[in-house]
Amino acid sequence: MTASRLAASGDRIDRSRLVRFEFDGGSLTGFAGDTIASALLANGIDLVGRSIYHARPRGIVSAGPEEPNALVRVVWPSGVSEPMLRATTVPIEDGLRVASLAGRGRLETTTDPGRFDAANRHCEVLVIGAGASGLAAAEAARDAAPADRVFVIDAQPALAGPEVQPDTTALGIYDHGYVTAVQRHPTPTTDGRLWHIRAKRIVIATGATERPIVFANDDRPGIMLAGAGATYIERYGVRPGERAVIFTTNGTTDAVAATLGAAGVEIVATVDARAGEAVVDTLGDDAGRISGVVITSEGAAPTTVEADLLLVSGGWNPNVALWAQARGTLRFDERIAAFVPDGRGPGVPIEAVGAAAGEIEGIGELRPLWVVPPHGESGGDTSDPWIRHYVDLGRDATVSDLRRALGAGLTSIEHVKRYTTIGTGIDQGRTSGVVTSAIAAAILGQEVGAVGVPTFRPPTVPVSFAQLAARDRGALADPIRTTPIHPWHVANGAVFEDVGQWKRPRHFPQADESMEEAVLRECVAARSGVAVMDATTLGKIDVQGPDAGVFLDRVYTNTFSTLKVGSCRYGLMCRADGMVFDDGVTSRLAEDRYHMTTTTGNAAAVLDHLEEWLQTEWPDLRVRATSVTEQWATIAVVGPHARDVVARVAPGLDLSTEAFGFMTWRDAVIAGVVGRVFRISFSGELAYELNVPTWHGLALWKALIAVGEPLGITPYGTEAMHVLRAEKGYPIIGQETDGTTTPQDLGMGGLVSTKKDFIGRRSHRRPDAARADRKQLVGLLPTDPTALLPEGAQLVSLDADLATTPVPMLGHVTSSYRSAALGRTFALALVKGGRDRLGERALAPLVTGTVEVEITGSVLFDPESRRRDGEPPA
Amino acid sequence: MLLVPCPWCGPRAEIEFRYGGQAGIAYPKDPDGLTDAEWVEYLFLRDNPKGPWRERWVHTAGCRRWFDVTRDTLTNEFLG
Amino acid sequence: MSGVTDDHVPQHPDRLWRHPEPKPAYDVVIIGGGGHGLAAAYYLAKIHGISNVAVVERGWLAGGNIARNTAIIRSNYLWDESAAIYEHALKLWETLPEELDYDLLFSQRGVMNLAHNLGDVREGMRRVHANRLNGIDAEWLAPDDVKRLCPIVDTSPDVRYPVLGATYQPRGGIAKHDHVAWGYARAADRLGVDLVEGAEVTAIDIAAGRVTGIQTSRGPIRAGNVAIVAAGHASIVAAMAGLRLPLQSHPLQALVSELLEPIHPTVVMSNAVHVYVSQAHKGELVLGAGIDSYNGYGQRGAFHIIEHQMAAAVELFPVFARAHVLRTWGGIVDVSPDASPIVSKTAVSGLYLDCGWGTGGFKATPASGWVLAHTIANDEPHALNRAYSLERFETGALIDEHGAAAVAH
Amino acid sequence: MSRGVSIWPIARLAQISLRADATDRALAGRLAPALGAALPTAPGTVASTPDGGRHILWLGPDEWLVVGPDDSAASIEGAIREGSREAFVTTVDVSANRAGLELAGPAARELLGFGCSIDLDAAAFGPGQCAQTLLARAGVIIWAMLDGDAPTYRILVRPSFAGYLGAWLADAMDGLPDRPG
Repeated sequence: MTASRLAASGDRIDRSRLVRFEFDGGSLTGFAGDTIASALLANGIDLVGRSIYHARPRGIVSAGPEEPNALVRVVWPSGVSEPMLRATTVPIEDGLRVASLAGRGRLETTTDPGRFDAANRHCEVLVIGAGASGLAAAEAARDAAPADRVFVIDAQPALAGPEVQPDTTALGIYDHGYVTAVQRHPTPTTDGRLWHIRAKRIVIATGATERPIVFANDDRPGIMLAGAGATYIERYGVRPGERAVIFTTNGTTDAVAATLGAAGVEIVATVDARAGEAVVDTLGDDAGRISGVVITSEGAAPTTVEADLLLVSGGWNPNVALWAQARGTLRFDERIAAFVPDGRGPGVPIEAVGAAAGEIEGIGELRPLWVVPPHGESGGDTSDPWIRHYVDLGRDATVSDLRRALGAGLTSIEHVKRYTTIGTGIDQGRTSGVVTSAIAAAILGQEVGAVGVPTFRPPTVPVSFAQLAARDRGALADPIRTTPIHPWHVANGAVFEDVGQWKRPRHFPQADESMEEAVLRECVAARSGVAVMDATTLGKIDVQGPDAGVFLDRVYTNTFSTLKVGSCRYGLMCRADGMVFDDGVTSRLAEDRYHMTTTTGNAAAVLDHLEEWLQTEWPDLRVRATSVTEQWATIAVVGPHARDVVARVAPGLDLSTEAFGFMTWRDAVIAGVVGRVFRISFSGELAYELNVPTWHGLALWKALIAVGEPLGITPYGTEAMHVLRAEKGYPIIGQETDGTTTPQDLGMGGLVSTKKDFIGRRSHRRPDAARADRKQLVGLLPTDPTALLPEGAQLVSLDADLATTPVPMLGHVTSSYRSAALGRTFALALVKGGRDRLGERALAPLVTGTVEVEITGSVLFDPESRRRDGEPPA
Repeated sequence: MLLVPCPWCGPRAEIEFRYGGQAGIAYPKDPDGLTDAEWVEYLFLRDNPKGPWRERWVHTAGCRRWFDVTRDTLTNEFLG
Repeated sequence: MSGVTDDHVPQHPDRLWRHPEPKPAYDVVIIGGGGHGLAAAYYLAKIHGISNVAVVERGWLAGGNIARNTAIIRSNYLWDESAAIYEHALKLWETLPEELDYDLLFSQRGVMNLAHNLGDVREGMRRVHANRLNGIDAEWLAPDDVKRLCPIVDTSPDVRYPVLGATYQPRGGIAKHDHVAWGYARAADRLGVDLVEGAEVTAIDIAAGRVTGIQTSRGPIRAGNVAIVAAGHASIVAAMAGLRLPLQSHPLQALVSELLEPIHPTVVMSNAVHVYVSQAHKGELVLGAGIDSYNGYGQRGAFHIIEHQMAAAVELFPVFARAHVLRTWGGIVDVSPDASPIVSKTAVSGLYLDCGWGTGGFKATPASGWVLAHTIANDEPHALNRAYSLERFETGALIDEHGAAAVAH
Repeated sequence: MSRGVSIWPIARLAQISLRADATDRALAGRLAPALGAALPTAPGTVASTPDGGRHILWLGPDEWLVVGPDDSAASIEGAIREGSREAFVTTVDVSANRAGLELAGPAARELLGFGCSIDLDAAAFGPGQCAQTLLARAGVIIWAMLDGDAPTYRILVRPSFAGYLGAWLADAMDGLPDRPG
């Protein structure tokens, strides 16, 4: 085949703009508007790759997204490389590097400077495709709807006019008029845009795709769909060959012949199936390019004509993928021997128009011809004459594979697709799909319509992962939530941990401190001096109304209606299944008002939980819940010297134990702002939780650091907080619990009321909740006081035979730390029947050996709570 | 991406909602009076039809109201 | 497809199964021609000598979840009951290609579960320690080990989803899902099991508390025993026998890329961000997404789930940026309250259930069929599925795999 | 050249969450004069006092956000208390619970459209309307202030998300075409 650029014609190219690009290392030129395929043909290059399994030379079959063959690797001028694109769909640009490949792409881009984004669009009518029928539908739609509410997209570059959004391909139609589409270069600086379109009516005007006819050696470079041959001449000013044979079943090739003639292509033969003629084989030159066509006419002996171009038209398949995705049914239309849109279920109105609906212009009378049987030696392998009848060029799948699949008893077209992989390539079976069904039908003695086509899967064209990620990349991949004090944490070298979307300081290392050293130092400060922590992330919910107490009694396992105004109480929540859901301290602000706190991770879930029960179960209760999590910045001031520090920022507040006792709260002016102080402690030490409006959080923090400086005030993070609470045996929901843990398992049966119903109570009476061997919360002391158990370690009995699996397990370590206060390591664990095992020893088998532990109570530090009002008298 | 009909805010994208499963499952009047079998009915047993059914959604990113709606679980069409 | 008989099919050495007309009666009828049903039929014939068995399939054989999953195989589950049955499955996988004399493309390339926060680390360490004591190969990997085993994972500390470590099961891997089903189907067919496609069950006949047969679109079939193994439609079929199951059916999506040169040597799962990815033998990347929130039988999910999954995938694997999504599809997963399956006798004698595998079905295929066959043949559960009874929901003895944050898929 | 939209943070506002039974006509009748404007009952609408100093945003069938100048929280709560008498009405000062920023310019609507799934068409969402929805991955209240050539929107967002949303908006502006002026 000797393709070349014509002197004139080509309405898509701008001959005034020369574009330089590379193909397999060689430097080439084309015109602006050329696709890689048209530019290669213009340069006389038609051999663009090898086939994936048979390593057959392959060329360009089409001029559009149906291309199964001309797959290339592309490196953009930016250096970004695309593993595998269809040469027929990529416009060339200066500096583009193109490489042929053999069916498999290569991923290389690790840092991608490309910019992809997404956008939403609502419209009354979405028209997909700006051909004549699409534009007509759009025109009609504009009579009924404002012009800017009729959205027309077209996959081709700007041609149709300003009212059409070009370079935009619909990927799929989903429920309720939702359509996704991808747009190439929406702005000069954006590579691609993913459109989320919501339409009240959808018009599918996506046209039709020409299909090939299957015959021996039908995969040679130089064998092209007939319409594509004309497209290269008319759109790109490229003559695809000099001596052409046209093999047709229908009238659409008449116009093609005229176009070829006008472009000076000699038509050496027209092989018309309607006249009983057929192409039975092709011959190739040394490179495998087509050099001759073997033709038969009914009865007559095969004759061979020399040709460098074979244009094939087996007919046209309406592009019904979007229709079918939208749950539209298909019907086999004998008139054009193709599947056309039929019925549809409920949903937004969707219609197909024009060629997409089966109105193929100029198709005239069509005589279906799907496959031309082998003759003589074609295929070269007489044992199987079908091995060179290619059905899916992208997958190197042949009629021989198809026969093997059916012979294997795989009679469903879905089975055939899976067994042969026909239709699973980049072209999604656009050229091979219906042909496959027809051949299968012929073999099975069934109607094509009865065999059907495989389910159409979105997206209609391949779309890059980066395009779908759009703007959700890097730091924007997922929101990062920060507290008002975050800037100070950053400035002071905090090491952060992710808690949900929050960034929380885990510890504040000084100089070259290790985490272990930093955490020990922070713990010592909290137990012997004073330390501060940013607790702003704690969930906070304002619960108001005359029935607030009754409501909380139903939500918490323990009782809150009896809580005195001005007091605070720790509460446990269960789900209906009886398992622990959340915990926190809730304070009574007034007769009809409570301030609830939740864990950081569950703040939103608890509010949802409250709303669900209020709205759907107890609408009679006069209670309202409002999130105030971010209204308040919360700072915990902890340690024997906490009182002195708080006194300096809240001078008006009487902090004496008598006036302001444990588990009470007070309004106060704090660092000049109206706020609240809660005397609650998650460490066992004297502690105050200061709440001021978020605006003032950073200022208060800085004030505390300043006034506490003489007392050696120490900021601490979540790790020290965990150590301090663990020394006191306070559980962390989600760490000491895992969704299978009851309050009783945590040793908190005392917090479970027997006098009232609450969410989850009934579940506690199920047989399993009463099992004696339920896992219960205990403490662990490694026999070697320096041995630190890994969290998650499992426990077995001392005499367990570790050589014989499965080894019965007693439980697992939920928390494990080095304790400054205890001068040793310790852990918390959930152990079967744990509370009856206190004093027993157990083994923790680790990869590195076993660690012996003693099972103890869970409260290891200050069990009498003598420290909560401050340093106790020695 | 479903278009979920919030009775207050109008149709909104599915991502604004949380799903609540089958509608009309009332918390038992007297849980203590129930057998384990009756309690598990409430706790775990739900219809699971292929076709129209009554379900709950909550408009978490909007008005935070819970509401019931009928949807066909095969076609996803909301039937009011 | 219904109506096709063997007269139409060209004779061929690779014949997988016959297309028999259903007989009037069978000892056992299995409703559902998916992986689990075919495996159960095979083990009934092979191990228990019960070959007068029919597998009735509404559509085309193995066209449900067995044809729609991401083909990941592992046994590193947290709870003892889960570990036991999934490890039994893995042991069967390891000899299955030989036993079925079919190339299942079973590749033990290892499965990695990434930890992105301290909670993930704790859960992963707990699982690794439990797995080892349960005789399951499990390791904890530091970020450097993750990088060594799978260089394309971004393990730098400053990314949105930092990799703090991972659990690793070297014996885990993937297999070719269709081949698994076809291998079981061929083996069952050879042992005399009738595989009946295009036969939709319309009723289950029960007399005096005992199952007696089924009605299908291809006529009535009498049966001594009936097993419901219809993943995605278990509730619908069970309702025909008056059973109400604690199951909800949801869409679950997956996708593949174009064919790529080998780049991803193992299987990486990130439960926190719902990314599950391997590279199949032909070269396509296979990714599983998160489950859709709402009940649905449409075998399609919402696109935003794919978008979120791609955002996470590109963060974890920057090299995937210019890979392309070629095809997405949806399956239907039946999810139980504790995300664990039900393999159980029922109140109707002779009627058995094998359902509720949620997202864990494919990897369990051999063990599911194996224990179901045992349960039917002995009218008693095997030790491996005793805990997976219907009663557990009543007693509260759940096997709470999502409660324990165990990784789905 | 410009991107056709400018974004700036707005000064602190008094924000009061008001929950009341909208169907209680007597209550509504008392609250209107007390607040200077009637509680809007149409979803997603905003009522403003004649002087434009105070606005009442519909957030739900029994929930409103009353917005006024900084430091007017107490007077707003006082007015509500006065108007509600014995009726079951709750107020919560949430002034610091949401931060505010404004977007204005010919491209403001297009910019929001990059991350917001509701229909922002002027006909569907214009001045006097507000919506609780998602902008990118952050929950927000979008409040249409002005229409015309330079539509103006006010965005209220949880302070912890403000950094994310700011970064997202800055990134999104790169998706807007350059325009003269």
